[in-house]
Amino acid sequence: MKLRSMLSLGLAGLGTALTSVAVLAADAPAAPVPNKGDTAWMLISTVLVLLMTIPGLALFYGGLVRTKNMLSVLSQVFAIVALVAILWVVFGYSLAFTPSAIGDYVGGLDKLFLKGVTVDSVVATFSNGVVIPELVYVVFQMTFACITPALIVGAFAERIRFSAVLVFVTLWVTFIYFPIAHMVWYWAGPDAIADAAKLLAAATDDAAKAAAQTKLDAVMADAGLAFQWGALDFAGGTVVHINAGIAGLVGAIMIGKRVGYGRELMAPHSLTMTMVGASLLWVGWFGFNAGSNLEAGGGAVLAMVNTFVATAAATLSWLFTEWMAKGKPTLLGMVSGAVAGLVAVTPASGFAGPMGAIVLGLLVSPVCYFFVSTVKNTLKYDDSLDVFGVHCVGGIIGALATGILVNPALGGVGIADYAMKPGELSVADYDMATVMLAQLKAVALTLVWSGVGSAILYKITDMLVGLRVSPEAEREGLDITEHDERAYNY
Amino acid sequence: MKLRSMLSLGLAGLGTALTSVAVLAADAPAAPVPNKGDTAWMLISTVLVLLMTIPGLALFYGGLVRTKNMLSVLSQVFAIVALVAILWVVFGYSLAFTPSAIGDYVGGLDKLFLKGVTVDSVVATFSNGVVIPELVYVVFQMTFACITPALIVGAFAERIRFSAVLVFVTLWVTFIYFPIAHMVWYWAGPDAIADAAKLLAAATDDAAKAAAQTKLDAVMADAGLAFQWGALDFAGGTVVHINAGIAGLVGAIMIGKRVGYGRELMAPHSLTMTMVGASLLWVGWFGFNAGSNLEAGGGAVLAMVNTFVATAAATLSWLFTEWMAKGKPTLLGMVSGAVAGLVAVTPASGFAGPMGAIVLGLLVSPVCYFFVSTVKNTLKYDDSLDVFGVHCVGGIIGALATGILVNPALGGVGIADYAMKPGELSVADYDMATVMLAQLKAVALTLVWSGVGSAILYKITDMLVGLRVSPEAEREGLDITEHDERAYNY
Amino acid sequence: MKLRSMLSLGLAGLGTALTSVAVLAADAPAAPVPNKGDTAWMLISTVLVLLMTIPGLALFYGGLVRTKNMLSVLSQVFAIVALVAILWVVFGYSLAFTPSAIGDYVGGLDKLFLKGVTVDSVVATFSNGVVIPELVYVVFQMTFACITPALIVGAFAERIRFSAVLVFVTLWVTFIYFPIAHMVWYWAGPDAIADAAKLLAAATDDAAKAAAQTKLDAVMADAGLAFQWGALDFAGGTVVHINAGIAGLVGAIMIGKRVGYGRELMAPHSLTMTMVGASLLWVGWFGFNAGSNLEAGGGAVLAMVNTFVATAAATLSWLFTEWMAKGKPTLLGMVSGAVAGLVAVTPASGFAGPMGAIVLGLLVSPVCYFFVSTVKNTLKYDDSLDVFGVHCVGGIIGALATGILVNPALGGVGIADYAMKPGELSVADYDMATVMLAQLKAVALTLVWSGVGSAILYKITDMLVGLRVSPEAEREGLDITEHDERAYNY
Amino acid sequence: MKIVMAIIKPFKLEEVRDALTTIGVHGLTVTEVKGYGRQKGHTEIYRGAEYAVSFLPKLKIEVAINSDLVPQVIDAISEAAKTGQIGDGKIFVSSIEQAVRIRTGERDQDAL
Amino acid sequence: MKIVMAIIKPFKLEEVRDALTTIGVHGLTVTEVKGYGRQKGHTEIYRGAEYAVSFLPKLKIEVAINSDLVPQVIDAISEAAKTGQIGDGKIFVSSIEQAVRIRTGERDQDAL
Amino acid sequence: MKIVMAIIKPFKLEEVRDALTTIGVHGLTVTEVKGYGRQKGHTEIYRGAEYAVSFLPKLKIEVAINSDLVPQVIDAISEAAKTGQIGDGKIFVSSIEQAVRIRTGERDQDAL
Ligand SMILES: Nc1ncnc2c1ncn2[C@@H]1O[C@H](COP(=O)(O)OP(=O)(O)O)[C@@H](O)[C@H]1O
Ligand SMILES: Nc1ncnc2c1ncn2[C@@H]1O[C@H](COP(=O)(O)OP(=O)(O)O)[C@@H](O)[C@H]1O
Ligand SMILES: Nc1ncnc2c1ncn2[C@@H]1O[C@H](COP(=O)(O)OP(=O)(O)O)[C@@H](O)[C@H]1O
Repeated sequence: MKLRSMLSLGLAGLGTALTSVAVLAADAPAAPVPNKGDTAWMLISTVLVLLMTIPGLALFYGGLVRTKNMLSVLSQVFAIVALVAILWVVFGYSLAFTPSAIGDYVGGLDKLFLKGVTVDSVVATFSNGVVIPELVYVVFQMTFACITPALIVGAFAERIRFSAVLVFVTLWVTFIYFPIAHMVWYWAGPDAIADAAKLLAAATDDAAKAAAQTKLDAVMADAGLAFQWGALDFAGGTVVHINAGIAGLVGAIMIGKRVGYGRELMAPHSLTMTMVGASLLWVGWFGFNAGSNLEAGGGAVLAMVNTFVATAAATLSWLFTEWMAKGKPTLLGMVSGAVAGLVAVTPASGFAGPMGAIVLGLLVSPVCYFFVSTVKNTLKYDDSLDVFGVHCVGGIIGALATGILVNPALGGVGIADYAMKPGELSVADYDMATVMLAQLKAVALTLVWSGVGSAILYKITDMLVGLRVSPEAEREGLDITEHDERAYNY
Repeated sequence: MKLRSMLSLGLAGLGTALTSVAVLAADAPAAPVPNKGDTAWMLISTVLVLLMTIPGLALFYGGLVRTKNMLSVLSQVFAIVALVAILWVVFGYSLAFTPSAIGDYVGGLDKLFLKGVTVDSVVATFSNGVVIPELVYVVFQMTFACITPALIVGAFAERIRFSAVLVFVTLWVTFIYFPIAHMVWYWAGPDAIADAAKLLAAATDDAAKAAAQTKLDAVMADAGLAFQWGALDFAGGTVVHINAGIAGLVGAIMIGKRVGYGRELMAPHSLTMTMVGASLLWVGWFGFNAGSNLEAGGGAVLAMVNTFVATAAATLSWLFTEWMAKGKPTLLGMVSGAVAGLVAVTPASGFAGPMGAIVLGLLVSPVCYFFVSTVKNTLKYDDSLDVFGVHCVGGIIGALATGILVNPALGGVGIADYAMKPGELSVADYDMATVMLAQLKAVALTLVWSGVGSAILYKITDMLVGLRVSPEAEREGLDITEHDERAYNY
Repeated sequence: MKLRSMLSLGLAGLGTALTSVAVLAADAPAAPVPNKGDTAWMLISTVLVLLMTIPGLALFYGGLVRTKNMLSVLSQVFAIVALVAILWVVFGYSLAFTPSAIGDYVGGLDKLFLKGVTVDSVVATFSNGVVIPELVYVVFQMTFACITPALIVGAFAERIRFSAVLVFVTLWVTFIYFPIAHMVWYWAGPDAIADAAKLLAAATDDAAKAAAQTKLDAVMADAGLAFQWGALDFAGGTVVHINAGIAGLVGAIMIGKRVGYGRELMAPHSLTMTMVGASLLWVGWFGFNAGSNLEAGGGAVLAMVNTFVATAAATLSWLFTEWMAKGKPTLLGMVSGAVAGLVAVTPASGFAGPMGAIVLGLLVSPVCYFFVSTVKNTLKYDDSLDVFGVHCVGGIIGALATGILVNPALGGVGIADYAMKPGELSVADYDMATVMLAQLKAVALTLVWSGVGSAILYKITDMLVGLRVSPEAEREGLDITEHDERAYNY
Repeated sequence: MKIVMAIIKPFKLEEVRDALTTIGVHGLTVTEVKGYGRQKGHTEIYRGAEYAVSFLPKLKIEVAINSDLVPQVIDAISEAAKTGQIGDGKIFVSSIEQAVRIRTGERDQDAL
Repeated sequence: MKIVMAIIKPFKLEEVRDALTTIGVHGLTVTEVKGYGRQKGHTEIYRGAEYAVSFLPKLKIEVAINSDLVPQVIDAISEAAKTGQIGDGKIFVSSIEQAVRIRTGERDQDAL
Repeated sequence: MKIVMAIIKPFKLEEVRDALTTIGVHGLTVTEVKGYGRQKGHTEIYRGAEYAVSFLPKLKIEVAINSDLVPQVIDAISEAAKTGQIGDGKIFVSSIEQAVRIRTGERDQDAL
């Protein structure tokens, strides 16, 4: 159950507000059933996120490496999807989306092997009284778990062992991704809050009030750490992009530079494939962002519009930035800008208004451009495909901007408060300091958890199977040395 | 609000018809809310039209040029999508889909920057009482605005300056596309007509009748020029294909032939990419045509069936035409036929019956084949990728055939008359002469507006930034000279 | 109207069961209307199956052949889609989905040219009282008819005449595919059964009971042969994969080995394209499998989850099998495993539980691997792209496993019995022997009908136009000799 | 017998082939090569990083001929391949001692 | 020392390599080339426009050998590459004056 | 005049080019080739079938120079291209009799 979070603060004036609410708790209403339009939309959104990954991301990345490493990239992405899909249904979903078991850091083991998840189980959305089949939520979220580690491998492409990828990714999703997904996205859902809030409103004597308040507090606390902070992440700015981006940077540094880096021309072997991949990322990202609304309603539509225009704006702003800086408008620049825009709008897509999304898109590209062209060269790390410069930097910009653009005064939708008028969607007052603090804390949490955690996991992987291929293998190319195959035999 | 137009003529017998209608105007019914199945369908249709463009159209076109110009084509298409998306939300949507401001030629400025368009605003469909979120209509129509100018660039591929593309497209959508979309597709919607018609029916005395008639007339006149003529264009035969096709021809002629044209072998550098592009065009076109129904109902289904079979028929008829003419069945022939079929069925897709669509598909290919192989060579213009021969010619055939195939006697659905039985869908009597006249006028309008207008805009662009690269740059290829990149480094 | 079959056996205790059912037959309920969420889902599922075929399957196959035959493969797949689409609406749909006309083998000619199929006609789904527009069923099933013969051509790629493909496919869909689709998938639908069963329950005297029983028997018998046996095939294990796989094997043997087979390196010319194709197959297969549920409900979601995890499991198990056997993890191995998993889960996707699907995926790859690497080489037939080893073998494994995994004790959904409690979905008792016998009979039927039938049709095709190109043409490549085109001009 | 090897600009191939045909030379072999010389290469930019690419696409033509044809062949190629711009390419002539036509086993002059 | 250059049909490579190995020649270099000669090319059709393509894919094999091996090498290649059909290709023999093995610096005969 | 033909490992191109520039050689032509020699190839596996691929990617460099430069050029290439590992490649030197610069018609030494 993702976002449209409610700042815990929003609950302050609750006691008073609730007393005026009609008492409804007694007559248990019929359990909501999924709307087929919602189900259809979630099914297709799931398909779109898979499309983003294979072939989308695989081609985007693959086109950027040299011919001799093409298949290694395609193989890594494809294998990660398969591997994480299995891990997800075996224990990932349970760790991410059951009530917190260790602190507010990670869920429990109640749904190992999808235990208890049937064709009839449902989960909450962000609207009161609206549910979707739990299995569609499982499979939709599965695609997020699959693509996130696949993003990382771009940072150390052209030099990592295939076996190291499998080991690292298994560890990484277990110790980094599932917990962070839990911390940012797990909550009890709007109806649970509404029910508890109604009980409180209905409580007549002090004892009942205290009990009801305790109950409501418990429901509010049945959420991941960052969610309780009130951090907003509509579709994965922190969970997916900052998370993968920082893990990539750490990996690129620990594994070291490619042989010949900085001296040899390492031109993309097929910008055609990169453009196809970027286009499919754009296309599929609508499932990622608009699907994260969990319903085929106005919120999904808004997320789609925002995703479209932010991406368009970022495409143009990278284009013109590079045109001014280097004298030529490049296709790789445009598609890099598009991806930066997609990344930045991800956390904001359901919160901002279209004009806010455009501004966000215009801003993100020059910053990312500065990171991939100047910062990287200055600091001399070899982040092969700019996972840090685009995903982490873009994700941070997006996460912070979300805190600003959600402001209704700027065309945003505001922050939902599910307890104010239980059962109805109310918008809490916007307080910039509060929101931005929550955003900053969530960004910091992700950077630290994933940064430090990944470093440890790379070390373990290195000890287990070795992270890096030999220099000779790197010269010859990973396709032949790791896979005994070649991408092209023209 | 697109089509299922009503011929203004259809209103003739209205006065009488209405008197027998029950009076309902008094009790204002609850405002209709969007159905989630419709919203889901419009969201995914939007995604499909983007997929048509990037990577679909980009690959279809890119595969047909020489290696050295591959990236220039991909860049132009990608940049156009980004550019027009922004122009659309800034002023395009307002110019196209708000009430006419200048004659019946173009809308006004009320919705600049999407002013007043919220997550809750809705727009009409072609069914009474059925609405969809306005933002999904905005983004769906945005994809049409993005792909149309992208179609044009095929006509002068391999020799245009990148900056000229940006300038020309900005001018072209502003002065050609937005107005034509307004003229052909803007109307007040079925409920507005039904309400006015009901008022008229309810009017008891002559004064009230006259007032109500005036009101109804005003509602009927709240539409673009060609819409008022009764021209039928379900998904963009005139607005998209004839419009882009004629602009392409004018451009190809004004810019001149490619260096070496007619002497050197200019074989497609990758028919593989062209086939992928054509397939994605076919796949995505279902969003284009069936999405234009604006609802996930029988009309969308019919449009999908028609689109499928017309395309299949046109594929086969090009295949056999070329097989007979040249002795070999070619893949490029098949995919050209497929695109011709898609183009031709576009205006007809929601109006014809499946067998009519097959006949249309069978007919369009030989005509387009004749244009691209014989007419082009005879008249000696260099329309690099046959934008005129396929899109303009195919669009004209489709526009005219629509007027015939809509006839219920030929399996068509007939022309909706929303005023005859207000609130219910009635089919007006089919009168071929009337319909065909409207179709012819709309075709002529588009040819003249876009043909003349584009010529002026090319001229302006040439003065501003220059249309064409130098012959040396053309020899070396636009990828290196315009973008400093190469498509492939194998 | 596909599956969720009811074992004919399930009717045994019917007489008794029904007597306790409330009588409802008298008051005819309002005819059900399609839900827009279902319609949206079926529309998009149709689009996804087309995406699987073009460009999906075309690229998957095309990447595996040598450069000189790339276009021939693309052409064959593209032409088959176009050809079969037309045949389908002309007579295929009628032969497959109207009541049996010859034995229980094939339907009649009532719906030639889609006669009587309008925008308003509806067809049954697997749920009582749920219908979808008939035209969407027509077009959804059309895509199945298009992809199945396209699968076959992989078996004799690189040596077949293009004209032979057209002739053979026309014959094959007519005499093999349409009948088998009828035998496995045609039935009267749940409401017809419920109505008849209610009549029987309402019958008070013996005469009425006998008449009602006769009526019920007739409704139950209004189904294809294998359906009456109770064979389960959710999305086409027999109809599509075994059917195409055995036809491919017969073709590969009758046409003979490629020139140079076994001596020359026939390495895939572009594993990049093969990976893209495999990814699109995976993506599109969700339309194939989850779309086969005909509704956007829990069944579709389950089919999607199963399809995802079975494919993931099969990807990994092929990867590790080959890694152990040959020492290297290959991309071609992974994508082959993915396809094997997709094939195997096809008949089971709506019947098994997710863990059952994983087990199925883990098992299918090693068996298929054994077939494509050992059996093929031992028996020395040249099935160019392993249509038999992957599709037929994988399909058989899936068909048999379906009979086991449907067992609710193993997490399956059980076998629907629509007559037990008319109008409600009941699950029949699971009897393994009965189910497996039905599965075995259906597999055998398909192998024999398609195996023998295809042999005859190849012979006829050979007599009509010749199956195979000359050895010189084969050396030079089919692209030049059959199509006068080349895939790449870099 | 001599073998004449010419490095030319790619788009000049058809003209060179025609020129050779005109003087009766009906066989030649072409290879795609990359040339480095005085002609300036170009810059490529990938994500803000600029690379100077100094190797340019050229075609290498090899023609085996009778020794007496050498001047004519040189003239034919020179004229046809010339644009007057830097990077037009070079012609090198060397001896060959034997020639064989594989199909017939013909030798030397007959083999050309 | 001599260098033998042979233009052959692409699918004959393995046979030629085997034939050379049989007579003790264990090193060679292969280039993809396009050949123009008597062998008729093919037509390509793109959207109804026909192009005559006269250059055909061939392989060029270069083998540096001791002079005394020349006849054997010619025979080996000729036999292995022959189909008897037009376009089988040519063999040209020239002298080389020096040979060096880069890895060891060995010269001439030892370098081959 | 001589033409020096060197077969080298692909990733050594830049170093060889630099070495030649250092000794004043400013023109060369490069071809992508496949080499067969002592260096072991690799195996490729496609759907469980293993293929031994014995041809390895190499680059062929051709440099036309004045005869007196030969030793220097050989040394420059040898040093730059050497890794000491099997498969480093060969250098072959032959004579050329004439050279022409197409652009200017300059001959022989002036043409290089
Ligand atoms: N010394 C040389 N040896 C071999 N090839 C050379 C030599 N010098 C030049 N070339 C080839 O000739 C081409 C053209 O040479 P360049 O110096 O650029 O111009 P120009 O031919 O006008 O003097 C180069 O790209 C290269 O392929
Ligand atoms: N004079 C020549 N110089 C260089 N290469 C030649 C010459 N003549 C032919 N070739 C090469 O030999 C190939 C075969 O020649 P062709 O005349 O087609 O057939 P054949 O070898 O049977 O006489 C040509 O494709 C070309 O590559
Ligand atoms: N006799 C030969 N003729 C032509 N080229 C040769 C010959 N021997 C080797 N080569 C080329 O030199 C390359 C390197 O040779 P190889 O025997 O593998 O290693 P080394 O150069 O270390 O002896 C080969 O790949 C091939 O391209």
